[in-house]
Amino acid sequence: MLLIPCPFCGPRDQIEFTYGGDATLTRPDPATASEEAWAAYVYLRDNPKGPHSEYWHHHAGCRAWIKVRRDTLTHEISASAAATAPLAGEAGKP
Amino acid sequence: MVERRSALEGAARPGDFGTPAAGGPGVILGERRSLAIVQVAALGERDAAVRGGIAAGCGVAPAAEASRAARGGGTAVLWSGPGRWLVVAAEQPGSDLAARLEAALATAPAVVTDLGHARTVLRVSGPSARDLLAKGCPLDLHLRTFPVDACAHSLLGHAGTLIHAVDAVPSFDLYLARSYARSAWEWIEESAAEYGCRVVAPADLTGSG
Amino acid sequence: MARYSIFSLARHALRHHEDWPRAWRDPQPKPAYDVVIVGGGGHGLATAYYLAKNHGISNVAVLEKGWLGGGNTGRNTTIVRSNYLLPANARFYEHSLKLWEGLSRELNYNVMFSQRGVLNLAHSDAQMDAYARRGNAMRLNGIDAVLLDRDGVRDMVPQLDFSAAARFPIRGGLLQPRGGTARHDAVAWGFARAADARGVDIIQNCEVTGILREGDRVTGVETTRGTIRAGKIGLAVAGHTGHVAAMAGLRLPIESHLLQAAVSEPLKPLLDTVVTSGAAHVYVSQSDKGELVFGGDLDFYNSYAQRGNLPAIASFTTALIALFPGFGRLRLMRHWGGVMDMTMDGSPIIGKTPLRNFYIDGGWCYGGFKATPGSGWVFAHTIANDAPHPLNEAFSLERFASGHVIDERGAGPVPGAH
Amino acid sequence: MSAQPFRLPAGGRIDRSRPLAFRFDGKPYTGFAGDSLAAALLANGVRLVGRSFKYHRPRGIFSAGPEEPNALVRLRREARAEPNTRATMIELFDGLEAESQNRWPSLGFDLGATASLFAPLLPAGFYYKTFMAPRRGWMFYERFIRAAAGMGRAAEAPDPDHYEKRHAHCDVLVVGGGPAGLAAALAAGRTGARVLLVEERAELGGALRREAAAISDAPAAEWLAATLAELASLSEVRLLRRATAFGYYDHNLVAVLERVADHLPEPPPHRARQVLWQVRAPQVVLATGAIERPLVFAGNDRPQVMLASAARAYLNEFAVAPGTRAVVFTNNDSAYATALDLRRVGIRVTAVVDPREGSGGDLPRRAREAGIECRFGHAVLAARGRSRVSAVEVASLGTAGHEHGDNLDCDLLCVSGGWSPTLHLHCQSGGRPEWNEALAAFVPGRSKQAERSAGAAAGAFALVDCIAGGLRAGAEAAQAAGFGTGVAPPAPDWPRESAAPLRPLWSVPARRWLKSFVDLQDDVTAGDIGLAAREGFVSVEHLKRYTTLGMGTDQGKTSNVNGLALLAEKRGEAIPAVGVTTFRPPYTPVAIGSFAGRETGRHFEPIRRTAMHEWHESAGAAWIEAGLWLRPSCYPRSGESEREAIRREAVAVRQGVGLVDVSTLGKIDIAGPDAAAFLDRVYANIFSNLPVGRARYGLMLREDGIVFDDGTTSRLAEQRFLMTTTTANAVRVMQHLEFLLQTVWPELRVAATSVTEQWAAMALAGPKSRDVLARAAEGVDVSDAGLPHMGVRDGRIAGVPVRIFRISFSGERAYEINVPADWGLRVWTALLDAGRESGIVPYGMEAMGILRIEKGHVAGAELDGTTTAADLGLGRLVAMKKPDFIGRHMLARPALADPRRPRLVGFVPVDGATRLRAGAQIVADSRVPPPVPMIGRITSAADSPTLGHPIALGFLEAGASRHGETLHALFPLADQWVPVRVVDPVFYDRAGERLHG
Repeated sequence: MLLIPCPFCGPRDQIEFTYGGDATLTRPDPATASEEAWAAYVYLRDNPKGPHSEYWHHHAGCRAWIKVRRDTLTHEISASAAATAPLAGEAGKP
Repeated sequence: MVERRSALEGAARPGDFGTPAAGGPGVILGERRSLAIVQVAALGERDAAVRGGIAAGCGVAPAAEASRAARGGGTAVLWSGPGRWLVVAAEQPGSDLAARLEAALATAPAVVTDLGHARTVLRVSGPSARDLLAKGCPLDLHLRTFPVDACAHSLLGHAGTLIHAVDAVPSFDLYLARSYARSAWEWIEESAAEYGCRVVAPADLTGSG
Repeated sequence: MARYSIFSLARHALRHHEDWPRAWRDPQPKPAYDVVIVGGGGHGLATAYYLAKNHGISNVAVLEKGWLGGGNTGRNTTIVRSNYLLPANARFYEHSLKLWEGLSRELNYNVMFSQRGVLNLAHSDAQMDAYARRGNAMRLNGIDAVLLDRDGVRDMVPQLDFSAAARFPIRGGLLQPRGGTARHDAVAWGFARAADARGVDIIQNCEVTGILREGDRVTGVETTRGTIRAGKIGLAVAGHTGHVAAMAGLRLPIESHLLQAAVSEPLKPLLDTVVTSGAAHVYVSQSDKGELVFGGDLDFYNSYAQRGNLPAIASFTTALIALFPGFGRLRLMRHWGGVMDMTMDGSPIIGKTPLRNFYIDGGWCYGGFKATPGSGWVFAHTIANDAPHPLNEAFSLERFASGHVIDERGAGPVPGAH
Repeated sequence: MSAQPFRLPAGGRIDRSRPLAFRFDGKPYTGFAGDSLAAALLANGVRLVGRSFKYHRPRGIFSAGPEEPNALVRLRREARAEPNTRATMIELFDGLEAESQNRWPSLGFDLGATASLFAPLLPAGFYYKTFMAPRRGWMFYERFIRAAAGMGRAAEAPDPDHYEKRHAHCDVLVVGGGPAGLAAALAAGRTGARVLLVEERAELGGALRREAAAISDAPAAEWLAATLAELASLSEVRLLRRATAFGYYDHNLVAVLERVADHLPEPPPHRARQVLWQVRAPQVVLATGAIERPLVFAGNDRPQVMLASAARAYLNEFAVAPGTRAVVFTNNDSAYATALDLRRVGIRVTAVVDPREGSGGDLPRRAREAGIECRFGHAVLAARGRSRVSAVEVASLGTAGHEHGDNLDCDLLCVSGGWSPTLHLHCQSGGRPEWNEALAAFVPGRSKQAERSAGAAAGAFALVDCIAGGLRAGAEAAQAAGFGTGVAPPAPDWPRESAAPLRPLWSVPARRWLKSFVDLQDDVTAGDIGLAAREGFVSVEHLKRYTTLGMGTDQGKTSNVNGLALLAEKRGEAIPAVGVTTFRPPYTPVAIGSFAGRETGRHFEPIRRTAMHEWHESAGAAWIEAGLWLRPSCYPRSGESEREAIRREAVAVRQGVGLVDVSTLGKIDIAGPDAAAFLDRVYANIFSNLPVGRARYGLMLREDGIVFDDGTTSRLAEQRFLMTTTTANAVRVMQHLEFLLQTVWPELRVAATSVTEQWAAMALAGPKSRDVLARAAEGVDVSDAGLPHMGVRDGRIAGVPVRIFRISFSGERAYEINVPADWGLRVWTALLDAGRESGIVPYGMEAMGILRIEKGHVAGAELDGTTTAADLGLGRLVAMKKPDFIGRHMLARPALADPRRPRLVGFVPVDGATRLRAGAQIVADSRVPPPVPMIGRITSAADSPTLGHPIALGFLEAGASRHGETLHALFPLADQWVPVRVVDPVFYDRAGERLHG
């Protein structure tokens, strides 16, 4: 059972969270994005076997959406951060 | 003030039940009624002004850290998420807590939301209180990791709850969503029976707010 | 291929079963094949079999990184059905179901296809309406379907909770009498043996580590047993489709998720039918060995680990007992997890890719096992003709961008939600 | 009372002052408190306990622990019956009843045993090779196979006991209460760390309770007593007995099953039968011991072939003589202790048969000194006898399989093939075991999680090594968890017995017609493994699946290593090259009920109740579940059917006035300087131009352009909105808004807070609704000027503040009233009082459903996750002039823009009378054979009391242009076929005049 380190509340049991999927996706710029870019954003995934940056919603806790880097093969979690903050070793969103 | 009808009206009857230990009931259970509960949400990162406004509005400044409550004069300010606090105080005729906070935060980047009727608040106390809560709550409520005035949103069975450690008896206040209160109460009653449980009337609850 | 029968069993019994031949050969990989199928599960083996049988293409290698059937074929809950609403799904799965009905004889291998019925329980009027819609569509598509009322369900499965206090009141159910279960390992072994007999090379312990590309074509694969050239490459590695496709530079509308299931201790027969409840998120059947086989929802996070966590187990066991209060005292003997390709619309992808001679069969979500013969059939067709079979035209990779999704549940582009 | 003929006169840890009566297969026996059922059966001379899975061969008691493959019984009766229960792990209680399994008509005479006659036809996987004809023939054969398979019979009634779950936290979890585990708990506990030790059995001490040497050895007994006393004095140490750690999950979560009441006839009041502990521990010490391996030889499954350590346990812990004349067959020194113990209590030990050429170890030396015949270089070729062993055939190992050996009479054959550390939890945690050549066993490999093994589980079998290893592991685990220095307390300074190496012996060659069992429970023989290997099933997983090796309830605890070794032999490879099968949780089978805990019955999921719930209840409401809420579907009066009630309620709203509880709709407070801008991005339509004090219908899309949710959102102040959502999507919409605010547009200064719980909500609807409101409300002008359609005002009802929204779902003039929830019932009853003279009627979801269908309003059946705004006839709402909103950018995709898409239409039966049913499919031509092209469907249907005929909403390809066409609604499931006419989806008051009527 996963123990997810909420950057606000500390390590909490998986049952307090809802999974939110790939956190590397950025919603395209509505002014300029092509149809292909939108389709890629909505449908295509890297789906890596290994470290995966992903969103979790601490729905039963502080209700923050957080980012977690978790290995999809071992389930080990190596970093977590607030949704708008970079994960350790990752550049922040512009 | 017009009397409020609790979600537990008719469900929570004072009395003892279950199998008490030699020293008496392991769990003492009661509802805290007539509470004003107001959420203050800071907009954006700069929440110093919001903290100041809360202190001005209710007389208690929020604790500096997350997952902590600050108390004074019957008012508690509970951390409830990043940039969010719940201010809790006994309702007083002629004094609207939400309005006072609104006024104090009028210029601060904050949103004040009245949740006074949205939560049912239970106090669970006694030597077996932790064992009881452990049946439904994944938090580690040991005094080392969850000292007095720790507070955290978590689960109690299927119901979301904000848990506040009130004293070292131990006693915990549970803030439950009103619509879940009755189911949660039934769950607690069943789960507490093995320790012996005393249900007390709201007026008989002791301890600081 | 030595034929299997009761007579051959008896003959071999006299010799203490000491000279049964290998079920399939253990060949060394050749430097090149006309077609390389990546993935030695049911789908890959079935594809190879039908390539040889239906299309006369037998210079085929099936590459398996571990042991045959070691992927999801080896860890599913063996349910076979074609009770789908949307026409593309209904027609495809019905074709597959028809193949199942003759499969043991086709392969000369008893896959133990047992048509004991698949019953979906309805717990509310809204669900009855939804099942009516589906059942009516099935019937109009020529698929068997029966709408049962409460008493009809009670006659079939009296162990369900019909009490007034039941948390899931039984309103009725949609039954597909021709649905059922099959022996999962046997499907892989049966196809392997039959494909091998037609000259297909089945190469185990041969992991694909890279896909060779020249422009918009693939030319072969790098493997742990060396480079193998291929005229065409078909991918049948459900669970790992995203991972292997990435070796060819493709990004797919797929996430890999974890699905757990469990069996009870073996018991004397007590449940005749496959029972599922969408509302309760659980399904259960009883195996020939006597184990109750049950499962439910995903663990709901991307995962390639073949092991899950307690919340999912708790969720489906709890639901099982809510439906069958008598099962609480039975013991869970073993639980396990498999990796599923979850697509963005809950339906599979079978077809061509932007690379000209590279084909994908994946994205099976919960439903890959029952599709095994059907998908082998249409995938072989797609590879052989470089064009989809009419039955898998709709399962193209392009459907997402164009919006022609096949979303049975209306869950939208959230892979875990289907 | 029977005499317990095999009970030893003295010794053991049983309580001879507490005799307990029990029954096996209906026959009465007695045992003592402290007995296991297996011990009590042996004490009474019961040797035949069950029948095997496949061949129905007689089976007895093989072990004394959780690894038991044979002695599975059906424990207790009726609703409490537990099939497949290991007699070795059942604590005897007074009145216990058990029966044998898998036999008919009786254990002694089992017709199923005729399977043995066909055994030559039934090798591993025989069923794959036959039963293929005719086409559906398998369904015929399968019936018999299913009846013959299975083991125990399940209880037929719901379980009367309850279960619980609990979360637990500690710094160090110690699994196993033997010497290593106790030492670990002690070392960790002394540092002040929170320690939880779980022990599977009723008592702590492990081997110290069962080994004569340890028991009689004063230092060991003293160490145990002192250790237990000190552990009891440490306030942060908790010892949990009858608790099996059965699963090791991610991030050091260990699942433990505590059997609270299985040793009692039934659980005490208010106590759970079993508790599933979910233990989160930063550090785990696995002191799970080791399991003795059997030896594989012909007839090794007969009753009274027993693990040597088990015989020792029966002698020493239970004071039971498992036989009278024994032979010991071992490839290692440990079983010599069994020979010595047998001899000590007066049981004749005919010989110790040992394939090794000799042993210089202390135990064999003492056995020889005691005059026990040791036949080195020999093996048991076969065990003879029918329902129990009567003799064994012993020969020199070199001649085995070729020549007959000596027959040695005996009624007990103790076997030992060495020891396998219990690695299940280590493997479940992600560890990969490593082969240890010296021990001929797998030992723990590198840890993947924060766990370490100690004692026999780590391959250290000597007592002093176990204690020292435990102390070290405990100290290190505590330090890793932040306590102490990591330095282990000193271990006792006891001498260590010397032991000679074992000689691996994976099977004794046997004559071809005899069966040598590898997996006793699943009847897998050495021959089956050979067959699998010959046919190419050479991976361990293939072997397991083809032969079913290790697939029984014991999960191969006694068979795995032997099976692997035999496969390795056949493959001509070393054992580590063959690998290991995956150990899957649980370690031992766990009652399904324990995973559910208390979440059964009414606690399966909570029920959410509105503030008016009790009123509905007392008014006799019929309920409908929506999400977790219970909502009234209708309020039947006495003598009235639900259908009549629904009709009456709908008519009342159309003609007079009705009141409905709509508290379950999601309500979200959206406030802040950017609230309006945020709503413009969230909804497909525009909200920024909504004036304060007004409400607007909003349509929310998913990013893929499909409709997600709808509801009415009001502007309460310049910077504050109240959004409503459907009941079904309330939680999802809230999560969606939070996602957008926190990850996509964090720059927006908006706070979104769910206030669903804060407000009770009710809708007052019907032509007389304004009259009622006017009577009830204070401080608000309810005239059309004061409160126009889609207006929002504050007021008071019954002395409490309310918020009144003039919105309508029914098509009639209507008001939605929100009130702080604790006053919900007060306002509800005040409105009913005020409406009495207008004939007000409370109405439920069903009447509401009819009203909205009549008005052509879409609801859940239409918003099914596949429909676009245009499909729903709401295309005009989508404000494409906004540069951005969720869902805007994918609307133009070919499939979404296709004019042939099914559009919302109304259907009426051509005959004006036949009821239409949701779920019917619309076809143009009903006479074509399948597959019949389906061009539409009915989603919602009603028998409209207002119009006096059936109506339905649904979708039809290019439907907007087909009004007036006649088509067919087909419901083949009920053989129904109804000609329908396509009409506008708004059946009632198309001009919307009633809203103001």
